[in-house]
Amino acid sequence: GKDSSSSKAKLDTPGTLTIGLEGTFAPYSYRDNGKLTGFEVDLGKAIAKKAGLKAKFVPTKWDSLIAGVGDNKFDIVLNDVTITKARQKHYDFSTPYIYSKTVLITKKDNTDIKNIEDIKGKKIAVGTGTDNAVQAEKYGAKTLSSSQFADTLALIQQGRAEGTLNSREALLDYLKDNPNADLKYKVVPSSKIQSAKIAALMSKDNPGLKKKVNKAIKELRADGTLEKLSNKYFTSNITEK
Amino acid sequence: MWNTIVNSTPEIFWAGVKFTIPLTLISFVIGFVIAVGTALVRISRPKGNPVFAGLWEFLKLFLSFYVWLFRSTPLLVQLFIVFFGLPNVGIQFDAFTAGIITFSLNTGAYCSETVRGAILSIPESQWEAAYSIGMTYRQVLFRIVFPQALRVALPPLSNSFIGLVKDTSLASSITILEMFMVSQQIAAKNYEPLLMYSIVAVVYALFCTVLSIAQHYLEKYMSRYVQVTGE
Amino acid sequence: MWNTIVNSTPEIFWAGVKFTIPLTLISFVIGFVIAVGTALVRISRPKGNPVFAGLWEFLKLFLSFYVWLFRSTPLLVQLFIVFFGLPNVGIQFDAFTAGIITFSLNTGAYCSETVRGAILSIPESQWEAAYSIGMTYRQVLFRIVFPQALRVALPPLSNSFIGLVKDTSLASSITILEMFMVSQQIAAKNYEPLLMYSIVAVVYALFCTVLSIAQHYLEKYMSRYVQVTGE
Amino acid sequence: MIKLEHVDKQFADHHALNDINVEFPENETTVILGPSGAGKSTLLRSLNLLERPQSGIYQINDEKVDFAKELPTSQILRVRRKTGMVFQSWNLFPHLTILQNITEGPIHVLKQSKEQAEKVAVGLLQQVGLDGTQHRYPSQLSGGQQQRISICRALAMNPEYILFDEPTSALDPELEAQVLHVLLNLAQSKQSMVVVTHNMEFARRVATKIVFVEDGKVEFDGTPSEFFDHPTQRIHDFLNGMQF
Amino acid sequence: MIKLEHVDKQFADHHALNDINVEFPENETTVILGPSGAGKSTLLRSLNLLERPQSGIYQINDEKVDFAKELPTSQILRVRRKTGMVFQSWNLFPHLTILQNITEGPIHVLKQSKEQAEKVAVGLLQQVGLDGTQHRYPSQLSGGQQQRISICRALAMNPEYILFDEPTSALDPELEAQVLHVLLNLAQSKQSMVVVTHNMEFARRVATKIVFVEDGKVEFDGTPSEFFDHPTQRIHDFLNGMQF
Ligand SMILES: Nc1ncnc2c1ncn2[C@@H]1O[C@H](COP(=O)(O)OP(=O)(O)OP(=O)(O)O)[C@@H](O)[C@H]1O
Ligand SMILES: Nc1ncnc2c1ncn2[C@@H]1O[C@H](COP(=O)(O)OP(=O)(O)OP(=O)(O)O)[C@@H](O)[C@H]1O
Ligand SMILES: [Mg+2]
Ligand SMILES: [Mg+2]
Repeated sequence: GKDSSSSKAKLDTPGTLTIGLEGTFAPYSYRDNGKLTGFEVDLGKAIAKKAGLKAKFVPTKWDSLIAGVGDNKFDIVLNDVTITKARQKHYDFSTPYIYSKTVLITKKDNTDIKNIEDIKGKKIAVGTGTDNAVQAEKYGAKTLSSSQFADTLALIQQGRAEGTLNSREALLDYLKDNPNADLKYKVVPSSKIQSAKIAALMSKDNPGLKKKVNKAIKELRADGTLEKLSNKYFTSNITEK
Repeated sequence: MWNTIVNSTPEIFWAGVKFTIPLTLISFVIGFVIAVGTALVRISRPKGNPVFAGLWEFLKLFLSFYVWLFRSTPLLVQLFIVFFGLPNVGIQFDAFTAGIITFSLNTGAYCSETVRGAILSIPESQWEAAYSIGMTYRQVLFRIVFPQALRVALPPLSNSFIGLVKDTSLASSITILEMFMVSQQIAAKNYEPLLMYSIVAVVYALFCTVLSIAQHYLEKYMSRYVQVTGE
Repeated sequence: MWNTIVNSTPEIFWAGVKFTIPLTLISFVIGFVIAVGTALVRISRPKGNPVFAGLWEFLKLFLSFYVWLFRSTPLLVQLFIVFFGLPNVGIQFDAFTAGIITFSLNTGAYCSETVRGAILSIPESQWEAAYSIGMTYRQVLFRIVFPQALRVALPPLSNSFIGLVKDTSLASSITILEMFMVSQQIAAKNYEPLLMYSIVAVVYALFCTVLSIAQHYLEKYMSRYVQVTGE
Repeated sequence: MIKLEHVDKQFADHHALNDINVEFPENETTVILGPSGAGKSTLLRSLNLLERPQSGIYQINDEKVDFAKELPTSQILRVRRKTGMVFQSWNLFPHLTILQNITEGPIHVLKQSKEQAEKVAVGLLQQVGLDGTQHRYPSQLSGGQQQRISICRALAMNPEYILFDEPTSALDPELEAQVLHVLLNLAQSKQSMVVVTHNMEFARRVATKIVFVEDGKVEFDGTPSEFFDHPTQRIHDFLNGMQF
Repeated sequence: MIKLEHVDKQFADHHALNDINVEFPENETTVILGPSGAGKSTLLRSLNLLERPQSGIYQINDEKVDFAKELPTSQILRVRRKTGMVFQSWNLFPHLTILQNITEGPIHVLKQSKEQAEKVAVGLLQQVGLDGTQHRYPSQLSGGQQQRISICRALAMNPEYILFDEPTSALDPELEAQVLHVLLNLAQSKQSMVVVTHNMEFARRVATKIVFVEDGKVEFDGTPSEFFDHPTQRIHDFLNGMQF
């Protein structure tokens, strides 16, 4: 039986914090030199360390992350997950560790789309089931589903989609590696799309774990680790509101 | 849960009717034609003038390469290269066309092996008997050898067909919003991937069962002339 | 680009050696055993006491259901249900075990049809000749019928084998970090999915080519007793 | 001695054996004759239990089989070891070499050693004039040669009775003559045999007993001289129908 | 008239036809005899261009074929329409009904109407005593019946010459007698035929000409009475070898 009043953290493997992520979204988590790396990987290690646990990363697909966090395959999911009301109905979130601004990305020579209202009726490529997809639909875009960020950008550059919505950080990382990309972007003001709160996703019936993770994040924020990691991966501090 | 099922099933089913079924049917028909063509060229023995024979040998080599290539690499990569890769060399298809092209070529490669084996399993004597009443190569092939070879090839061909139904789910990676993707999108909102997958599985099973039944009757029809031994 | 290739290929290759190859080999061996068992039960005719015969008929029905189920539903869903669904009823496997179980059952279902067809293609007279020198059912099966049926079944079986190599990429959805997922993780940073996928495709092609060559020689060996007609 | 009493075999829509009562003596050659569809093959195959009549008693030496009952597997195997069968279409095992075809039974059924079985096999091949072919596959031999191999395969099991079902009907006259000579030698060495054949010359010269079957019934059971020299009207018609 | 001049056929390791010079007259029945492996089938199949000799001249009526040259497809088809072939193993088309087997050629090669072709087919079936079987499949007929259907299939094309390759060797004596009677009728109606057979009785009674082949050479070419009544030593031995 699951005892929801217990404040003790239940772990998939005792002594280990098992962290689910995709590992296919730079700079959050990706693969470099044969090792899993990225902001969320370093963050996961830091959280585990503060909690006195060993960190173990389990990469898999998004649907599997959703299916597995309910089935105790992972203790938490660190995968650039935005807090939404719908998700909160099913899962618990930690306190946010990233406040992410949304950017509207188009081809350099695009003159049709100047701000978010202009996407109405335009072909906008977005990740399946992401919050970006919800926002794009809200503004009346014709959405084109595309699972990988790199694919999405390819679609835009090949002229097969007019634009996309994504986090500013993801795009900046891409532009850092591809300075000649035929892309421009515009930050969507938070009055149109609220900046997304990114947090660790976990099962609802594990308040002990939530407490532990929140405490760790608080300490990491306090001792400057969060800021240091943010600067390392995003060249700016996006961990503050 | 009941609500979820009632709400999402029609949506998933509709995606199946809109994409899964046409992708499967069109690709299988084209793939089958490719398979037959490839098999025929590969078993043929060129004759006549040496230039022509040389070109023919080259075509055979090329087709062997095609079969090897499409059997040996993952379908997903094939889809990717056709949809995202070819535009780099100036060839661009919309998603549906790219899907049809890739699925057809992939099925064609697998089925060509099946068809080749089946044609070779028809005894030489059937060719001779047909030639002896004055038939041309094409007549022998299409009126005598093919109908018999098809009977032999039916079970593995239907395996390929049923496999293709499900392989079309990969079309989501080239922006086609097919059944599986729809179920994933719904799962992204209701956080019940297991349930959504089960619904999608039922819809697939429905399509596949129709195919299995068709196969069963076709098999029966094609075996109408075969005597079954007693006991 | 050259750098990317040199850096990532060993990594991808290693994932292949660690997961793709063992998953494929183990699953195919188990799946083949399942296929043979299923085929044998389904072509058998129960005799003896009625209770036993009744149970046997039930087993046959069950196996028909199994074959239908695993051919008709998507492999991804099967993986999901075994890995994420069964724990709900108290059955839990680690990812690798769940992968082996699902891939084996899936391959088993497809191959059982192939094997069944091949066994039925061996003429009744071979059974009779073997019975007439006093062989038991098992002896006839394993010493006389099987070696001949295998020859017929080899091409479609090898299609299934080669298909399985690539289907193991679905294991990434049950947390197994196989080749394909590794390449996607690398692509996430270098933004060259097409290139990464091409590298994966080459590694797959490598494995599949080894299999194709093995098949070629096996086919040749198994056909050693078949005379080729002239012309 | 093999003995059938009141044996009945009914196919779905055909009464193939109808109250058969007949004996096949030891050390003799019984020839079964009759028109096409008479039930000759069904009768012969019943002796090897390849066909299972619905009722009647079958006796081979001391072993009694009641066809009306379920037959235990052990009994079926015992009967089959006492009888060897040579089929019209040879039915050699295509995936085994000639030597393996002959030694398969001795090694795996009689559990003889490989050396022993091969020694016997080579001896048999010599007897039928086919030494030197042992490492070929059946597809590499002519029809007459394959038929002689299938006789060797039966003989290698050292059965008490050998049953031949039209052993030469798929052969041309030269090959037929070769195979019939092999059978003649067997008959002269007192091998117990039951032979279904259409070769009247063979029946006349080799048979010690003739059984004539028609419409699933035994219509004649006696010596060759009775059969050929004093035929009834029906037998006379039968013999005539075979002339061109 | 069919005429072969200096025809040579070499298989990889065997000289199957060695300078063959022979004629097959119109409206007559030529029987080809010879031991197994002599080249009889190769010779017969060359007449239908199923076998392609390396050199020599082949003439059928006014049509001349030089085997040393590449043959145009149109010529091959023309020759095949003048010759019909009946195979030893029948080679009926298993997926077509009896009627379809017979009408396939007339409809699709001769471009006759379906009605016309079926009328002819039914007539032929009556001639060979098989009316009523037209809607069955070949697998539902006995061997003798199948062989008679394959004769009908050849006759329906109305060929000038019909070539028979051991048309009865897979049949039992009763069926053999049936089929030989069909051939006898054809011979009596002056159909031009070439028949490879082992049935000496048939050769003696029906042939107007006998060709004896051995080792790829024509060793005898003459009348049946010459052949049977004044045989050379070799022919004498051959005839004896076929006795049991
Ligand atoms: N499985 C079966 N089902 C129905 N009828 C059968 C079956 N097997 C044989 N028969 C019928 O039983 C009869 C006897 O067949 P059998 O093979 O014993 O004849 P036979 O005397 O050996 O003839 P032949 O000389 O042509 O070989 C035939 O009329 C045949 O059609
Ligand atoms: N494709 C081939 N390759 C090599 N040798 C062949 C081939 N076909 C036939 N032969 C040989 O050519 C010779 C003549 O064969 P053919 O079939 O014409 O003989 P046949 O007189 O019809 O004999 P049978 O009476 O046994 O039918 C035989 O020795 C045979 O082994
Ligand atoms: Mg019989
Ligand atoms: Mg011949």
